[in-house]
Amino acid sequence: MRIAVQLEPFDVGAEIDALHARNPAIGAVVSFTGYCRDEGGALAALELEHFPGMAEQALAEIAEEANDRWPLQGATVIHRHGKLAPGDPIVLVVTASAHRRAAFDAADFLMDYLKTRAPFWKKEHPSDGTSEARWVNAKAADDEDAGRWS
Amino acid sequence: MRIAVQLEPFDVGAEIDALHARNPAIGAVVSFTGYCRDEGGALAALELEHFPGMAEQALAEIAEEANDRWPLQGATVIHRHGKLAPGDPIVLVVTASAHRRAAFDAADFLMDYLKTRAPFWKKEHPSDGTSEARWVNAKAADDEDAGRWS
Amino acid sequence: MKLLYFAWVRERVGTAEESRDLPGSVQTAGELKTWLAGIDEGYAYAFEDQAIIRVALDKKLVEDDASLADASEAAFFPPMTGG
Amino acid sequence: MKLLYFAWVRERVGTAEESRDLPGSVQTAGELKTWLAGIDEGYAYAFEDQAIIRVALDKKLVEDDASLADASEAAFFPPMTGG
Repeated sequence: MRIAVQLEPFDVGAEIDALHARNPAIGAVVSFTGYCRDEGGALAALELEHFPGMAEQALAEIAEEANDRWPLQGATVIHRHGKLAPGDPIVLVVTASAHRRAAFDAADFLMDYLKTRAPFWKKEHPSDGTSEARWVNAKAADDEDAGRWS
Repeated sequence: MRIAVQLEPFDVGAEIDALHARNPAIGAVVSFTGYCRDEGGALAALELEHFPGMAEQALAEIAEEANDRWPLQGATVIHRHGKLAPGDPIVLVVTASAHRRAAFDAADFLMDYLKTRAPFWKKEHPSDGTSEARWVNAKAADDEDAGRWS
Repeated sequence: MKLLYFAWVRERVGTAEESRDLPGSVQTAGELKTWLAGIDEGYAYAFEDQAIIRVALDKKLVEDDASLADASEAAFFPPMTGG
Repeated sequence: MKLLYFAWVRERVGTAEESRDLPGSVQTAGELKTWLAGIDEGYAYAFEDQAIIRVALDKKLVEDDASLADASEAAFFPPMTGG
């Protein structure tokens, strides 16, 4: 399990290669990369606040739970914080397993759980320069997605 | 849609970056990489036969179908042929969408359909050096997986 | 007790971190929310919809009925919006 | 008609590609399988379980009742095992 909470961007290809590491028991690697969208031009920047210490701990717990539920050969979860621009990568989840079903489901689960359980908060800075920055509201759909796994 | 059938390895990170291409409408990119396993040391090599012309066409049709079913910003499907060693990458699917659900489902669908509809056949070369190479049998589970989407 | 606030809870209370002596009557995470809501207008605004405010004791998410007995730090924040 | 064979179908018939004149009675993909099965022992072995052999006419997967009328090429192969 590799868990990181960082300001810097991450290298998706390097993370996938590092997780696979030519381990010949791995048949399937799934990655999910979440990017900052520009909301049709309305967004200038996204600010990501986090709870240092708890964020790493929450991501590690979620990864452990995925590891208990599926036969994984490994998993990587990286979440950025700080100020991001449209097009910037925000979050990366990579899962490795012998078979594709476990790798897909574990990555899907990690993203659903991370959205509702990891202490990160997004604030949107609009591009019109006049309206105030505003905190993103949690979506009921995210709670429903997380509920799929219980 | 980028479709390729090739002997050469592919670069997962470069393919993901090329598909995202800092398009600020994309919020989610999912990749699936399938690798050659060594089956606990029993496998020396995997030979992948394909039907040239039809393979590319079948992958393009499957990608079009994914594009019709989900709101994708793009998709990449690369399948290798020829002789592969344990640890080598075989197949890559990458999907991009505004939201994670569409990207996950489309990648999952592409893999399920590709397994049962793209003209590739695997032959396993055992590592014991005496037993004969043998064709991999199609799995009933793969047909069931493909049936999930109809 | 060490108290931490994040996102709009932090903005409304006007501080990210503080230390407060709690009255003996405040025994649970939920009671602490109610007590904080009475401090001033900013706290009242931050905790106006107490049910949606999440609490972590020593960096572990807890429910409102969790006991504060063994906790040295309580953090308050809105529902998470990461990922 | 141009005929192509792949994987163990190719190995059993002993060729990857050939051209054959079909009798007028062979009108569908399924009838072509039956006719090929009668050529010799290798073809009989390749088509011993006709139902599982897949057919593509001009590189499109078809069912056994598909007409050969407009096809210039027929390909025969086992269930796919790619991915």
